[in-house]
Amino acid sequence: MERPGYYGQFGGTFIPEILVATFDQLRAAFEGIKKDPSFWKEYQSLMSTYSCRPTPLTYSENLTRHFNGPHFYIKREDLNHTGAHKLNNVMGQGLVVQRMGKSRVIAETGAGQHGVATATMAAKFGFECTIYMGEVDMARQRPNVFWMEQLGATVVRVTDGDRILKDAINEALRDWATNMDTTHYVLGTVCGPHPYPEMVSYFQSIIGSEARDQIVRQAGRLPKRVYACVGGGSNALGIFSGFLDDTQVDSVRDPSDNHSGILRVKVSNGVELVGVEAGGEGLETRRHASRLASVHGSVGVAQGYKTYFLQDDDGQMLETHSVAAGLDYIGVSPILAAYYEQGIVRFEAATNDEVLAATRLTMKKEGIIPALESSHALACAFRETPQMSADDVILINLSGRGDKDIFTIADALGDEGWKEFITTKAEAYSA
Amino acid sequence: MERPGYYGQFGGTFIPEILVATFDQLRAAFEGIKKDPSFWKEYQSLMSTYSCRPTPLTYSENLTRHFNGPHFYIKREDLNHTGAHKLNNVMGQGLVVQRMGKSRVIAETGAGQHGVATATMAAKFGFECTIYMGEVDMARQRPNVFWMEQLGATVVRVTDGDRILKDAINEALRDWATNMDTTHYVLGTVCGPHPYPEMVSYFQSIIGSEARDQIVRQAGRLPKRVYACVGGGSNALGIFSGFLDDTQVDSVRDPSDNHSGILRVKVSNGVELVGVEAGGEGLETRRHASRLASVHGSVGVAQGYKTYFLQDDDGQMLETHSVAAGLDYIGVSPILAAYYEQGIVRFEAATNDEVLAATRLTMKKEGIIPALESSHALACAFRETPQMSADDVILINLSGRGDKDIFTIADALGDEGWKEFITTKAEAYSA
Amino acid sequence: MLEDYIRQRTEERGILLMAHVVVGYPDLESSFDLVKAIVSAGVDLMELQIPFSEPIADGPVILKANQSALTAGIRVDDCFKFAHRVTQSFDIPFLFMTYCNIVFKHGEEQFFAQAKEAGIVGTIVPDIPPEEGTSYLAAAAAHGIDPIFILSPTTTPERLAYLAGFGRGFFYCVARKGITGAKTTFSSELDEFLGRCRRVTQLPLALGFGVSRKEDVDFLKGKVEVAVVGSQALRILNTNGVEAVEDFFRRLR
Amino acid sequence: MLEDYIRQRTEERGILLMAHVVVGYPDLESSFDLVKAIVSAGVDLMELQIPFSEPIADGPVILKANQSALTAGIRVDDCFKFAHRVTQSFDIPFLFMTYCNIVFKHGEEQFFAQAKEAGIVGTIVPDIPPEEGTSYLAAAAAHGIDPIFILSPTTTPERLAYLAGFGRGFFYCVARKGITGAKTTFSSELDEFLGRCRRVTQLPLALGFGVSRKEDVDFLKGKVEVAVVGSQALRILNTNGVEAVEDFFRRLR
Ligand SMILES: Cc1ncc(COP(=O)(O)O)c(C=O)c1O
Ligand SMILES: Cc1ncc(COP(=O)(O)O)c(C=O)c1O
Repeated sequence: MERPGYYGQFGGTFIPEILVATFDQLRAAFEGIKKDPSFWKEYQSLMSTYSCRPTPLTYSENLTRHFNGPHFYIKREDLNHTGAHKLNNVMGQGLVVQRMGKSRVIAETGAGQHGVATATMAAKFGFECTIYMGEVDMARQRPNVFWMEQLGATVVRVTDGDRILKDAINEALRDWATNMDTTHYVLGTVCGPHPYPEMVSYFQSIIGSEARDQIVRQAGRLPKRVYACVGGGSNALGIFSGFLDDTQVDSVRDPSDNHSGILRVKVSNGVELVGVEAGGEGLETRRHASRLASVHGSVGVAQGYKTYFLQDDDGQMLETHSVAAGLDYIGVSPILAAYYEQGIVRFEAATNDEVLAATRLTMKKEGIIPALESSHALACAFRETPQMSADDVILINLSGRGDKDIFTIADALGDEGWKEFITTKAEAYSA
Repeated sequence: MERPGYYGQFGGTFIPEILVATFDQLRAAFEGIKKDPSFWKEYQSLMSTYSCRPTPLTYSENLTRHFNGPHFYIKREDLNHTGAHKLNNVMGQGLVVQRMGKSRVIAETGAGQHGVATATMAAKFGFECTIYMGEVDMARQRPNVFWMEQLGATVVRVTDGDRILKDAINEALRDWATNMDTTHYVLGTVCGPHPYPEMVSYFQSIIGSEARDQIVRQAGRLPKRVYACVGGGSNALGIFSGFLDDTQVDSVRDPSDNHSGILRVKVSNGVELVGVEAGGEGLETRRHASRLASVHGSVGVAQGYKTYFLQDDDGQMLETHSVAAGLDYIGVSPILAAYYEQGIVRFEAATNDEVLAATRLTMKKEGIIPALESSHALACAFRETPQMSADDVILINLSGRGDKDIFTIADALGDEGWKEFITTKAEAYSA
Repeated sequence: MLEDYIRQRTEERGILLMAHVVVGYPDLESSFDLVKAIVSAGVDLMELQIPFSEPIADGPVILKANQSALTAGIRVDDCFKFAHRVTQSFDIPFLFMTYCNIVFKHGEEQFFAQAKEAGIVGTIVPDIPPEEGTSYLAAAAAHGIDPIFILSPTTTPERLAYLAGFGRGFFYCVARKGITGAKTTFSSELDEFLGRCRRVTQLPLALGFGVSRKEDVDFLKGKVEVAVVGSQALRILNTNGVEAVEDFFRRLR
Repeated sequence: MLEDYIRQRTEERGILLMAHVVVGYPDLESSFDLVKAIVSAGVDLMELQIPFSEPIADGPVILKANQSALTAGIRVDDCFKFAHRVTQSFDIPFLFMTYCNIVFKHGEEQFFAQAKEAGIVGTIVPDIPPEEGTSYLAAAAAHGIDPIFILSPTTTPERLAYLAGFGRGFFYCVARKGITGAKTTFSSELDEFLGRCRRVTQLPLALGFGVSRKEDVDFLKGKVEVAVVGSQALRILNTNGVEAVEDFFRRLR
C-alpha cells in the first residue's frame, strides 16, 4: 500500500514544522468531508446555483467537418462563473474553510484566474482575502488584479524570486506559516503538499463525472481520447477522473528508462487520456513549461511535494515559458507524475504558435473563445486528427474562456486596432 | 382584437416598400416555427448544449443580510455563453435563418454585446456576418470589436448621425434593403418592426419560464417584485413573461393623463414587475435614456415601429446618455410601452452613480461582476428594499456580466493601477 | 392636379425630371437659391425633403444633408415656410418628402393642413406603407394632397395590385434594391418591373434611385413619365456648387 | 560531538551564539570574510545556507540573499568547497542549512558523504519532516552528521515527543509562528513552549527567529543553550558591511 498522500513515488508533505498542525487540521477536515454523505450534495447544489453546473458538453460540428472527423465534443468549463474550472476547486475549499471555522483565505495566482476565483469565493462566503501575485504577472494580467480588488481582495505584489507564480506560492506559504490560526491557504491546483493534490482533484472530479455521463448520452459511446491542458493539472485530473476506469494500459513505460520523454504505451481499446503541456517556443529551445512531455524535467522536491520539475542539476528551478500564464509553472501534479510513469496518461506539448492557430480556428469555427491554456488541448487534438478515423469521438476539456486573454491575444496577433485603442486611452489618461 | 404586430397603440411595421417582401418571409418563417412543436425543443437543446441553459438562480444571502431583507434571488443570465442574455435571441434567430435558407447575417451593436453574440452565432451556424457599429461606440467598446473580428465578422464603422446604436440600426436597415435575398437582419432587442418585438421576446421568454420554476422551487413561493433593466427591453420582457399571469393590476394608469411620468398603479397582491431604465446623470439633467420613467419621452415612429422615444417636438431624436452603453437607446419595446400604459410594468430609473455603487456592492458581497446594464436593476432593488419586509422574496434579472465593462468601470472608479497599466502598455506599443 | 400635370407635360417633353432638395441644407437661403437654379434649368417637379434624424431609406449623401440641416437648427415649421416661399415663387409642383415621425409628431391633420396652405401637392413618406397609413391617407385626402406610394422590384404582383388602390398623382418606382445614392445599372430587368407596374395602374410612373446621367434619362424616355434625380445633384452641389447643379440639370434632358 | 560541544561551551559561556551565512552572498570571497569576522567576534556555531531557488521557510532578507547568490552563479559544489575551506580555517562547528531539493537532487548518500568530507557536523533542512526523511536520516546517520529538527510553538505535545526521537545534536526551536526575519516579542509564552520542549528531550535547545539584540540574548540565557541570529546580521551586512557584523556579534553577549 502507498503511504497516504503518495502516488507512486510522488507527492508527500515536505513542509516546515510550523505548518504541520495546520496540515493535520486540514487533512482531518477533508477526511470528514469525504465521509460525510451530505457534503457532495451541498457542494453540487452550491455549484449548480452559484455557477452553472453541470456545465454543458458541446458537439462541435464545424471542427468535426473541418478536419473530416473525429467527432469533437467540448466540455464547457469556460461557462463556469468567473470563466474557468478554477471555481470548482475554490468553492469546494470554501466549504472546507467554513467547516474549519476560519475567517481568512489566501491564495497564489499566476494568470490571475485562480486569484479572481478565490476572491469571488471569499466574497460569497464572507471571508477576508489576500492574493499573492508575482510582480511580473501583475503587470501582464492587470485586468484580473483590478477585478480581485473590486471583489474585495487585497492583492500583494511579490517582488522576490522570478516574481511569477512559483514565487507567489512561496509567499503565500510564508503568510500561512504566520497566520494559520485564522487563515486557510486556497491552493489553486492539484500540486503542493498532501492533502492538496487529493482535495483539489476531488473537487475537480465533478468535471469528469459529468462529462462521462454527457458523452455517453450525447455521442452514444465513450470517447477514443480525452484531451486536457496541464498546468498544475487540476482541469486535466478533473476530466480524466471520469474515465480512469475506462483506460486500458497494455504495455507500460519502462521504469528503468529514466525519463526519456518517449512513452511506450499502447492503449489498444480503452479511452486514451492525453495531457497537453506548454511547449512555449518549442521544446528544443528549452523555452517551455513541459515537465513531462519534454526531456528537461526531472524528479525533485519543492513547494512541499515531490514531482517532476523543470530544474537544473543542482535542483534549482528553471525559468519557464508559455504564452498561457496558467501553464507557466515549474511543477506538475504528483498524481499526474504517477500516471505518467504508469502509462495511464500520455503527455504532449503544444507550442505557442500552434496554440494561437488553434485559438483562431476555434473562434471562427465554433464561436468559442478558448483560454490560451485550454487551446493547448485543442491544438494537440487538431494535430492528432489524422491519427483518428472520421467516426471516432474525442472529448476536449475547455478549461476556461479567453476574454481575459485579450491583451495577450491581441498582442500575439499584432492587432493594430487594439494598439490604437490602447494608445488613445493612454493619451486620454495623461491629458 | 389588436392588429398583428400591435400592442395597444404601439408596434407596427413602418418599413420602406423594398423590405415588405422580406418581412413577409420572416413573419412566415417565425409563424412556422411557433406552430412547429419540435422547434422549441430544438432551441432548448441548442441552448443547453452550446450555452448553459437553464441558467442558475442564485440566492444572494449576503445582499439579503446586508439590507435586512428582502430575500434576493438573482437570475444568472451573465453565465450564458458570451456573457449575456443576448445569446438567447441570436441563437433563436440563427435557427430561423437556417430555415429560411439564408447565408448571411447582419446586426447592429451598441455596447458590442449583441455584436459579439451575433458573430458567435454566425460562426456556429457557418453564416457570413457583418456588424454595424457607430464610430463612437467602436472607440468605447474596442474589446468587443476585437472579438467580433476574431470570431470572423466584418465590423463596419458607422460614421453618420450620432455614430451610436441608433445610427448602426439605420445602417443595418440600409444594408438589408440591398441584400435581403441572402441576408437576415438579426435585430438585438424587442424593438423594430413586427415581427421583431414578438420574435425576440419569444426567444427571451426562456428566461422567465425557467426563472418562475426555479424561484417557486428554491424560495417556495413567487417573488413580490421582479426587477430588470430596460434598454430595448429584451431581458426585461424575457423575465417578465414568466410572471405575466401572476400580476394583478388593480387601478390602471389614467390613459388621458398624457405621459405625466407618474404611474398610478397599485399592485396589491400579485407579482410586481419593475423595469429600470438608464437615469444617466439624473432625470432632471435630461442627460439620460429614460423613455418611460422620465417625462421626456413621447410617442413617435422611428426605425420601423411606434413607441415612446426620446425626441424633440419636431420628432427629431435626442441624444441619450448612460454609463451603460447597452441602455443608451432612444426607443423602447412597443410591448413594454403597452405594458407601461396598461400599468402591468412599473418603470423606474437608476442614475450612473447609483449604478456604480450597486456594482461595487454586488461584487464585494456576492462575488458577481454585473454588467453596468444589469446593475440598473440591482440599484433600483437596493433603493426599494425599505419598502419591503424582511421575508419578502424578490427576483432580479442579471442580464450580463461586467468583465466587458472593465474600461468603463475602471474609468468610473478612477483606478490608478489600471491607468498605469494602460499607459505602460501604450508605451510598449510605441517603442 | 398632379396626375394631369404630369401627363400633359410628358406629352410636351417626352420625359419629365423630378429633383430632390433637402430643405435647410446647408441653410435655408442656399436651399432657396438651389431650388431657383434647378427650376430655371427646366426641371418639372420637385421633392422638398423635411430633414429627419433617422432617415432609414436614404443613402449616405442625403443622410449627411439631413443631419447637417438639423445640426444647423432647421425646424419643421421652417420647412413649411420654405415650401410656401418656393411654391409662391416658382411655377412647378412641389412635394414633401419626409419620414413618418415628422408627420406623426406634427399631427397628420395639422401636417396636411399646413402643407396645403404652403402649396404642396404631394407627399412621399417611405416608411408609411398603406397598412400603417389609415389616418395619413385620410388627412391627405381631406386636404387634397396626393400621397405618393413607392413600388419596388421586390414587390409581389399581388401587393402591386394592392398598392395600386392607394395611388394618387403618380407612383414612385425604385429602380433596384437598396437605398438612395448607389449606382444603378439600367437593364431589361427594369423593363420587366415597369411592365408589372403598368399592369396594375394607369397612373404615371416616376423612376428613381441611381439616375445620374443623360444616358439614364434617355434610356428611361418612353418607359416612365418622370426620372427622379436625387443624390447625384446633391453630390454636385457639395463639390461644385449651385451653378454646377443648374448646369447638370440643363444637360440632363 | 555537537551535543557535547554545546553542553561544555554553554557551561563556559552561559549561552552560545549561532550565526547564519548564505554561502556565496554576495560572492564566495565575501562570504569567507564574513565567516572570519563572525568567528573572530566569538560566535560558537554557524549555519552555512546552501542557496535554493524556492526557500519557503525564509523571510525576505534571507530569500533575497539566496536569489542573489544563485544569480551570481553559485553551485552546490561551490558550497561544499566553501565548507571545506571554513572548517579548515576556523575551529567552531559548521552546519549546513538548506532545502530538501538540494539534498535530494544531489543524492542523499552523496550529499552527506561530501558534507562529511567538508567537515560539516550537522544539517538543518526545514522542509524535511521525519516522516519524509527516511533516507535522509539514514544517510546522515551513516556519515555521523547530526540532522537537526525544528520544534515550533504550534507543535502538539504528541508530536514533540515523536520528533524528540529523531533528535541529534540539538533542537532548533522557533520562537514564534512565521518565517525568518520578522520581529519577535519574547514573552512568558516562550517559557511555556520551551518547557514543553524540555519535557520531551534531553538535547540542548537553540532558539531562533527574531533574535536581534543583546536584550534578546540576555532574556534567553538560562532558557536555551543557543541563541540563533539570522536575518538581523544579514541586514547589518547589507547596510553597514562586514565590520559592522563583527561588531554586532561582539556586543550581542
Ligand atoms: C483556463 C485555465 N486552464 C488551465 C489552467 C492550468 O491549471 P490546471 O492545470 O491546474 O488546470 C489555468 C490556470 O490558471 C487556467 O486559468
Ligand atoms: C448585459 C446587457 N443587459 C441589458 C442590455 C439591454 O438590452 P435589453 O433591454 O434588450 O435587454 C444589454 C444591451 O446591450 C446588455 O448587453
